[in-house]
Amino acid sequence: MDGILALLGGILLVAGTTFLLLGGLGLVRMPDVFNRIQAGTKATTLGTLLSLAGIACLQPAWATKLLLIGLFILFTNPISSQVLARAAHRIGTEKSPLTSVDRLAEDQGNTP
Amino acid sequence: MLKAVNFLVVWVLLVFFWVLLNGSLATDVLLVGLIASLIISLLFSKDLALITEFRATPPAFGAALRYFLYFLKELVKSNIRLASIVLSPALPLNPGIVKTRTRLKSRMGRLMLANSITLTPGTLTVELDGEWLYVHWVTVESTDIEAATAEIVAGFEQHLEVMYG
Amino acid sequence: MMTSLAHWAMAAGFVLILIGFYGALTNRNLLRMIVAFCIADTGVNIVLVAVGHMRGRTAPILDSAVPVADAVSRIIDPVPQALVLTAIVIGLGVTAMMLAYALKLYEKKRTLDIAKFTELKW
Amino acid sequence: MVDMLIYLAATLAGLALLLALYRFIKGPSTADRVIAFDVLTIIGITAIGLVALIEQRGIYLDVALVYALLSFLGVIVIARYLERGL
Amino acid sequence: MEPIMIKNAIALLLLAAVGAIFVSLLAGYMPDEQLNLTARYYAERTAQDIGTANIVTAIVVTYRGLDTLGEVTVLFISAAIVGLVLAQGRLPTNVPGSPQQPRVPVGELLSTGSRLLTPLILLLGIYVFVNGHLTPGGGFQGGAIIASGMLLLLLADPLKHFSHRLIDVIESISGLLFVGIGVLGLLYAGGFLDNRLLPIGTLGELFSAGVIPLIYSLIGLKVGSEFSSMLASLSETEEA
Amino acid sequence: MSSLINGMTLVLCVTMIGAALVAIRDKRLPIAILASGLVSLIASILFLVLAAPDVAMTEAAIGSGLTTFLFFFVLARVRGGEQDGADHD
Repeated sequence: MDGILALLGGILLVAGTTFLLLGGLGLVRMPDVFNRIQAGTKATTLGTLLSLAGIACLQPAWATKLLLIGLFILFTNPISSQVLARAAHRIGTEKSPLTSVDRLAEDQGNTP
Repeated sequence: MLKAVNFLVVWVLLVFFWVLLNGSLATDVLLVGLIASLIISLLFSKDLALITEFRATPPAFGAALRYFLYFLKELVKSNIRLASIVLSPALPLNPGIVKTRTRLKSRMGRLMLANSITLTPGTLTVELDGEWLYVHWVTVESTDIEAATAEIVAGFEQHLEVMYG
Repeated sequence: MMTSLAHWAMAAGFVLILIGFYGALTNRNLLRMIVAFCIADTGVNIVLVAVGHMRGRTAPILDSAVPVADAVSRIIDPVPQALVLTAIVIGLGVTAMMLAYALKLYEKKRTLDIAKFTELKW
Repeated sequence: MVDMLIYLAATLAGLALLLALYRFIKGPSTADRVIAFDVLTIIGITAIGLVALIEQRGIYLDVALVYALLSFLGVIVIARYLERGL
Repeated sequence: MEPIMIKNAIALLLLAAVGAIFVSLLAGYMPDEQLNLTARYYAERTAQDIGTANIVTAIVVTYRGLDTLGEVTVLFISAAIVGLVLAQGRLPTNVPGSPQQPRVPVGELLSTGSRLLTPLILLLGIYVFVNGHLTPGGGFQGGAIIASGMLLLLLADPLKHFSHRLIDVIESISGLLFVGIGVLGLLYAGGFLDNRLLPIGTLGELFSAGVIPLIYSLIGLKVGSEFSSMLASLSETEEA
Repeated sequence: MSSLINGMTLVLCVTMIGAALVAIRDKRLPIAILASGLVSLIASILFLVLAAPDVAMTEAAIGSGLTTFLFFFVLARVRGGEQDGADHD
């Protein structure tokens, strides 16, 4: 029984860090700031949550603290991404030429 | 009256947070936690009035549960979709910022909505202005306001509407 | 020479100190000099903590993982850690003061270039 | 078996760290570097979890809590600076 | 630019000398295999004499308690100097060449989120300094976290005026109580800042280690208010 | 598992020195400050690896947190002076 839980924990840990790696890869490959926020911070959030779950399976006694760290990340990370995206848009950071539409810039009347 | 209820809710939530933080229910831990949370909730219960915007009715709790499950499903699904985009050599992107509309009025509900949209990769809230929600979308499928709203916002909104109104 | 974790960390700390000194000596912008100073500060702290580290031992906090009875054989030296704790806190105080003076100088002269402050030169 | 998985996880996290560092050094804009900083902090949380797991000390997790708070505050301070709201 | 070249060459020469010293230090360094005398004393005696699980805390608060008092004083003085330097004789802010732009308002998401998170951050700070004798952390870290919470308030509502009076009152009261506990230790226990003013209790419980949790809480409040006042005086320089 | 810890230390040291070089070399001041915050952040994980959780927490909360915030507060007040003294090299 204990062995199965530990194995599950290890697999979750590897899955989580795989998402971290994908996030890092997205961070490198994506063409502009907004796409990098998407790929970078979101994938790493899920990755960290999965890793924390894996650690909780390996060490059940730490579960409450890990849950709390997970909740904190789950709540703070989107807020910081949104604030950063807003700031990046406001200062007119260069968007990738692939960008097909930008309703926000149109509504604010400052076509970049 | 409403103020007192609000204050009590904040206090209880903070004590719950404290117990999670300590991971223990010993009397001394609880005592310190009660005092510390009392001081903080005295100072901040006015700012935290938005916590009690949650409608504590049975359908709201059901909606909260469904919302949570739906959120988890979307989180995993969209992460896998994004992973496939990142891994494919051609990088099939069609990014853009679209405009969507939300019906939610409560500040807490709108925050939860924006956070959920942001946490599901592929979509990222850039600006929240009145009822308008500007969302950055990695693969734009439609630039029409109603269609984009149906695609991005509606799934979360139907649950949050029951919870917060 | 037997390399260990402490050696690596100590080397990194020394490199950081050198980088920080180089930056503080070659930059002329006041804020850049303060940044370089902070990096050198971090390097000193790393070296100090690395000196206290011992192979195969754990943090000086007694709990279920480290019972009181075998504390002496299990924990690392706590004294450098207490020193570094003080050093970091005082470091912030010093940095804050340097920043306040930099801000004041900027308000007086509208520049951060150290070469423009000629009053004290001889 | 589980040890092997932990090794693998640590390797993957290290690779992710280096990728994010590449983005941090490359830039090009300040906002890109802020994102890289945020990602590095989040990877740091995982690294702290792994160190705690390897050393078998649950108390190390308190540091991860502080980290979760800091990545948020740091990004917000810098974003407000960038949009000239500070 | 010849002088700069010479300056850089001198700097590099100096760095090479320092680097050589570092290399020789590193080459000659052998990690200890055993704890030295002082560390051994602390490791053996802390649990029974002081009753803290975290030995670093025992050193900071009790064995070297006087140093900590000095440290807090230094912090207080530097916070006061920051305030003093920034408060006196400021120029009019609208200097030609730097047009005064209105501040960008805070978004709704940030203001709602920060209202929700500030109490949690403050509670985390309290947790860190109350549990200073059991877990890593203590007054200085907890104080820094509380100051970060204050910073979040300041960010979310830049126009809200910071209550300097309240911060000053908290700061002085906790400082006075800290010294008062020290003097009480001198009178009723072994010496200045002796923690055996209260029973030591069992190792690992929250109410143990004598007055250490109390002292660390006071240090936390004091340090937190000092850092907050530093942040506030640096951020309010325009309005003053 | 000591080889794992050793490898981790190496990666952390490389990252930290890279960030420190960015902090010294980059022309733009906000990026230099951000990089110095990153140095503190990595240093704090390194402290944890060196079995000093107290120091790690202090460095995370003070070295990486408050110091960086103070720098940005000051930087917002000296807009226009960021490039002063950068005319050489």
